[in-house]
Amino acid sequence: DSGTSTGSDSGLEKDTVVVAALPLLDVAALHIAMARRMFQAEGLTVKVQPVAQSLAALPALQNGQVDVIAGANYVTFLQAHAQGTLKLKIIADGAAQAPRFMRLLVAPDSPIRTPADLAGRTVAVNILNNIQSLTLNEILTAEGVDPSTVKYRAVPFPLMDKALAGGDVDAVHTGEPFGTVIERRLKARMVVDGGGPPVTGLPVSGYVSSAEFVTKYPRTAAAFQRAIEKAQALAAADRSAVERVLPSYAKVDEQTATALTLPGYPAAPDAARMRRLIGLMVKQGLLKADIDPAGLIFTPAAR
Amino acid sequence: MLQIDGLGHAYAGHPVLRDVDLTVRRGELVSIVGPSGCGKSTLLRCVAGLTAPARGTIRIDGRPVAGVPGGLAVVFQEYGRSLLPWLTVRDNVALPLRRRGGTRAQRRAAAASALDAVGLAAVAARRPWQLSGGMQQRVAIARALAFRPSLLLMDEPFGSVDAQTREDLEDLLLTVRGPEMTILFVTHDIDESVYVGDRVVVLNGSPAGVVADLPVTLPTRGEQIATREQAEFVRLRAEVGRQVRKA
Amino acid sequence: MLQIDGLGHAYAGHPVLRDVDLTVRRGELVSIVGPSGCGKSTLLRCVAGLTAPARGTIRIDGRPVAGVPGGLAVVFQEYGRSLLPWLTVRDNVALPLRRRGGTRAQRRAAAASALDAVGLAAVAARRPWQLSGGMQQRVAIARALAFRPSLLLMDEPFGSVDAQTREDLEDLLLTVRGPEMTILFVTHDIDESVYVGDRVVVLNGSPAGVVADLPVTLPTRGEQIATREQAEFVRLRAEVGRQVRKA
Amino acid sequence: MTGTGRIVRGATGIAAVVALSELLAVTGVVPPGFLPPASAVLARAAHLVVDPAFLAQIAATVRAWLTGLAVAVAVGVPAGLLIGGVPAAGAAVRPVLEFLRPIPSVALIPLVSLLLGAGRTTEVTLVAFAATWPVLFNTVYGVQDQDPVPRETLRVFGFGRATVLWLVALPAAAPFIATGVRLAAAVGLILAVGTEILAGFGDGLGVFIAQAQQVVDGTVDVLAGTVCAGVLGLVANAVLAGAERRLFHWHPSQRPLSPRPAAATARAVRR
Amino acid sequence: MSVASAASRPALAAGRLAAVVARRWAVAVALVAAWEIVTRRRGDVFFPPPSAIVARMHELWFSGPATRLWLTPAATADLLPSLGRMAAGLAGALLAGVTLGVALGRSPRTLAYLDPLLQFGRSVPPPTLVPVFVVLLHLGTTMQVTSIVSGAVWPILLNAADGARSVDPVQTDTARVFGLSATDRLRTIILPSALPKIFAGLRLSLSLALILMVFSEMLPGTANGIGFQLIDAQSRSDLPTTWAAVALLGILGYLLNTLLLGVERRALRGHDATRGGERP
Ligand SMILES: Nc1ncnc2c1ncn2[C@@H]1O[C@H](COP(=O)(O)OP(=O)(O)OP(=O)(O)O)[C@@H](O)[C@H]1O
Ligand SMILES: Nc1ncnc2c1ncn2[C@@H]1O[C@H](COP(=O)(O)OP(=O)(O)OP(=O)(O)O)[C@@H](O)[C@H]1O
Ligand SMILES: [Mg+2]
Ligand SMILES: [Mg+2]
Repeated sequence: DSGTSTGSDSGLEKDTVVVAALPLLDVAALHIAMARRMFQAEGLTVKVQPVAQSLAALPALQNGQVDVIAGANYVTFLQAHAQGTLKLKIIADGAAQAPRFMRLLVAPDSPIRTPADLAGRTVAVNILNNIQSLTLNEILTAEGVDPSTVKYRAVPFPLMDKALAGGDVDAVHTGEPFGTVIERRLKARMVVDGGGPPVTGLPVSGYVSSAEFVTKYPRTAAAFQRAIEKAQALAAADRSAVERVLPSYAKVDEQTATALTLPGYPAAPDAARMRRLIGLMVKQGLLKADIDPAGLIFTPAAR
Repeated sequence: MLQIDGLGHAYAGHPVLRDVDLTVRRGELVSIVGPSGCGKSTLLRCVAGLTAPARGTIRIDGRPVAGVPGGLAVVFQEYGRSLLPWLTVRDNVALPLRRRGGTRAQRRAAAASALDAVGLAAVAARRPWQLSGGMQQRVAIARALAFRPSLLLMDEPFGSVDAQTREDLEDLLLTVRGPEMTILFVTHDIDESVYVGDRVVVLNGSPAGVVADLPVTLPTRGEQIATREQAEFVRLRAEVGRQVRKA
Repeated sequence: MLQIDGLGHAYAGHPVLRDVDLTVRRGELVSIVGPSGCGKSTLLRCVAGLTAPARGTIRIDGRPVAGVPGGLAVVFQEYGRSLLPWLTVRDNVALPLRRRGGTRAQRRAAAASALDAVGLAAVAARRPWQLSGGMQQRVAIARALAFRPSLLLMDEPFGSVDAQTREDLEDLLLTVRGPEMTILFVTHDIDESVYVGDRVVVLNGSPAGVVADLPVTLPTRGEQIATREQAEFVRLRAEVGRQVRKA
Repeated sequence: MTGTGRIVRGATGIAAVVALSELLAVTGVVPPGFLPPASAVLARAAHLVVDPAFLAQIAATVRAWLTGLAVAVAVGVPAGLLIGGVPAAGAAVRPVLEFLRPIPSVALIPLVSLLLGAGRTTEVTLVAFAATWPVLFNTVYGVQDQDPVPRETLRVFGFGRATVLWLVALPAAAPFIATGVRLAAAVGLILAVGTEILAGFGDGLGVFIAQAQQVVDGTVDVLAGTVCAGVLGLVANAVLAGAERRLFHWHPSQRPLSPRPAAATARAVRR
Repeated sequence: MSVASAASRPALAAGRLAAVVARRWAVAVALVAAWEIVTRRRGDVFFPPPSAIVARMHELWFSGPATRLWLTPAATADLLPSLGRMAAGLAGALLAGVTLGVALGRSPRTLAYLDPLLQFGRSVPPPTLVPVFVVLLHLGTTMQVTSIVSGAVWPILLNAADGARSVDPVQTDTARVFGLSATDRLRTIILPSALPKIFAGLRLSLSLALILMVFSEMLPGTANGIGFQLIDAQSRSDLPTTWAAVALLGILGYLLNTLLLGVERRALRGHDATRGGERP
């Protein structure tokens, strides 16, 4: 039950928002906003439901068991939108690619030294045909390497160190905090900066909901958006704010928290950057047709 | 009461019974003898409605048998397997009585008295597999008798008990039978067939048919030694023996 | 050859056998009779090493029995269940012969001749469950005989066969026995116990013990009618009967 | 074998395996740092089971599991009796069942959650779906592979098909059905935890594991959770096996393999 | 046994066949029809009508050239590896399950030592073992087959143990009396009498193996197979493909099961024919 008590005093349709959240760096803003009572300031109570994969929360979103998915992977959710399984509304941006946020690592004694050496090699990515291969393909193309010569294998982030050390894959394409941990533990070497140009700034994940929700509860959605955007700004500006919340929800120890590379925390969803992502997806066959991002981004009616 | 006409049966092409005709009046006790494997059990299975005969008809009280007729009890040759191992001896005997209605207590009382009649009152609370072969067989007999069937089929029911008990059971059978209970009694013991039967029917041949149907007319009945000493008894058993033996 | 001393057994607290003493010489055929449920099968199970007796010792050729002795064959009272339904009759008979070595062909030949001896040559290729009760029992007998055991235990082996076949099998047993085959023969038929046995041992009482051990000394042997007419035979069977009956 | 003897032997077996895995870690057969040693996992599990928050997760899983199992038995046994005992019914529903059965519950998770919502109902449904098959099929086989003589005996006494099914076929098949229930219990637990892991939503042991799977060095928690799942299965099996021993003491499988006289019987004879 | 005249026999046989087919499939056909109607009415993207699923299956896997049995390259690239893994896993489960099961069924002592471990093992959800697999085994076929075996072995093992334990005591006594060797005892008594139960277990394991095949294709390092297709389609929200894969798994399961039933009927031919359902 997602709390339908009406918040008449604050002018909200309802004052409780249930958020399905992943234990990722991407959702630091959610936890900052909670820690700093930013939702309360908007008259909102936020309940967090932990979830392990963003797509797993989709049925719950559809059934009204949750209102917002925090850390929703854009590639996945754009595909769901294109297939008609969800009328996607992006309430706020979560994480964007930043240099070294993702990186391709190899064992210290690996013969792979340059992107060109990746031809014919197996590379582990978290999920196949998703943001990681999308961005890495783009980078390789820019480097003049044919991405179709790379063999991708799905290995969940936390298992990548084992797969790399066991020699089951030649390289792992990691995200944070796993990249930092693997570099430290295996003395792994970075070959490609997965967040470098030309994909820097590309949106990765966000706070999404459904068209039904924002139509039914526009003011609640707007209040939520305001709080997250404030927290996003804080996260982008003050690294320590992020470091403080990480240990509590992402099980990252403080030492790692200070060492790892943070993603970009864009202040608000941006149609232009979104259009670039959609363009890449269409180019690499992850989407059949173009989508106009403008309609996806939730913009509250002026008060 | 029971009328069998032109009964024939075969298992997977092997003919077993051919043209069996037999009429049994209500309350009659008919002994059936014949060499091992000639088809006696098959005949009983057909009458019990467990095996559909390949040809011929069986009528009970004028109605053709289709399925198991009512008021029937059978003592199987595989007596041991016909008892339910998860029930006590008493409950095994009481089980069919559910069909007769009555309270649980009444059923148990009836079971107890039937077990008493076959000399097994002491083991009523045990399980069938804790009994000796002969005791199991007597449990199966007690179950059939407690049911007070109108048609009772017994397939070699006294095969596993000692001579003394066997005589006691033979006499018990003669006591419990009444004008309402018709009995087909398959046995290998020729003396026994004459001793208990009103008629002795001999099956023989391959496929088997009725080769003799001998009425038993003994002046005295029900006293073992005296009965078996009668001239008529000796004549009959010799005649039955001859019929069974002729190939 | 077989020496039983002070044997006693109980099932879960119910005493069955007490102080059974019995000595059997090599090549002897000892009939064992007694009322139903007195413990005959239990005695055989102990000798076969299938049940460890609660007390007393069993020696075969001087060695105490621990486990199943070699060269043993048993015809179980539950003959039907002792046959393997997934093997043909012939294979059932041939099964124990593997222990005897020999080629497959030799084993089959031995099985075939044993089946012939019990009159079942025609059904060698069928499965046990396609046979009548009496036929199954004869298969079990054929299996034991084909094995040529040095110790043969038979538990009511002729209980399910007709009179003629029974006499044939009794005579078969007398033919195949030899100076090397010791036989314990449990039966309910007092005539039979005297007819086939060199001695008749009567078990009785509760718990049961040996109440009589009667040597059979018949001038003629092996011809059914003549044998049974001898005065000695008549005397013996009366004596055995008395011993079985006394409570 | 006495109950204590069984427990001692079982404990010996477990101890041997724990010692072996510890040895693997110490001798470096398994590269250190990648797999936590058994001692660390057990210590973590011991720590977790006294944590009320974790116990609440376990309780949530157990509730869903037992409910699903109950549904499976309630559906599987009667359906199995019908299919095994009434050939016509069996022939009619077999194709549908045979088609449904191999459909992986894994694939059904998103679809069922769409219909029933992500949470308990979905979990219970999937547990019931997976757990029904072992119960159903063992019932069918149990009914079909039994001695016909007892059934014929009751038919002869004039009992109808349904009564015979109830009075003979069911008890005779019961030991085998019980094996089906034991299989179903394990499958059901796997499905309960597995659904939670894959749906990764709400609460329960599986959600705990799924969360741990997402983070750095979560393996200790994953394996500690796994140990808890295994112990749950162990307990369930012990309970079911104990019930079987009490209920089916008449069955050959529950009688001792080679009857040996108990001390008590020997004493009785002496008296 | 009814006696039909020679002339009417073929007609009779055809009629009977039709009746059998009708009886067998009536329920199934009715259900599919109902499904089609309901899904067409509702028009829900999550629940495409069966006709759409069939069309998708055809397009994905069965629209290839006749020379390749109408299989598309995608079908051979996904179906064959999947089936291979499953067959290997099932064979391993059968071997391990029967061996261990019979041993445990006949030896209460071994059972006492191993029982808790086995009960523990079979309650462990396979997804939680992935980290262990990744460390101990190599990504790919080894890991996949191991995971199938470790999940599918239990029904066979438990049922084999059960079957081996409930051999008729008179039969075991017979074997002991005639001094049958351990192998003979196993071959002629224990295995045959446990066989019906082993088959019951095998049929459960078969469908488990199919499920585990899907699971094994979610393991790290996979890049082909029906399960992989399914998971990939799910992550792309490609519902027609998801459903097509589910249906294909159902059909595969049905075919494999029919095959197994045939084997079973042959294997149990010698068993007491009076068993197996009611007699006429
Ligand atoms: N497995 C068992 N558990 C408990 N009691 C048993 C068991 N087997 C036999 N008994 C009991 O032991 C006694 C002797 O049985 P046994 O089978 O030896 O008798 P028997 O002399 O062979 O009888 P019969 O001639 O009827 O076969 C019987 O009272 C029986 O109830
Ligand atoms: N299920 C079966 N399948 C095939 N043949 C069978 C089957 N049951 C019995 N037969 C055969 O039918 C014949 C008659 O069997 P039946 O059991 O009626 O004999 P019976 O007269 O009762 O013999 P017995 O006195 O030995 O019990 C036998 O030759 C037997 O082999
Ligand atoms: Mg018969
Ligand atoms: Mg006996």
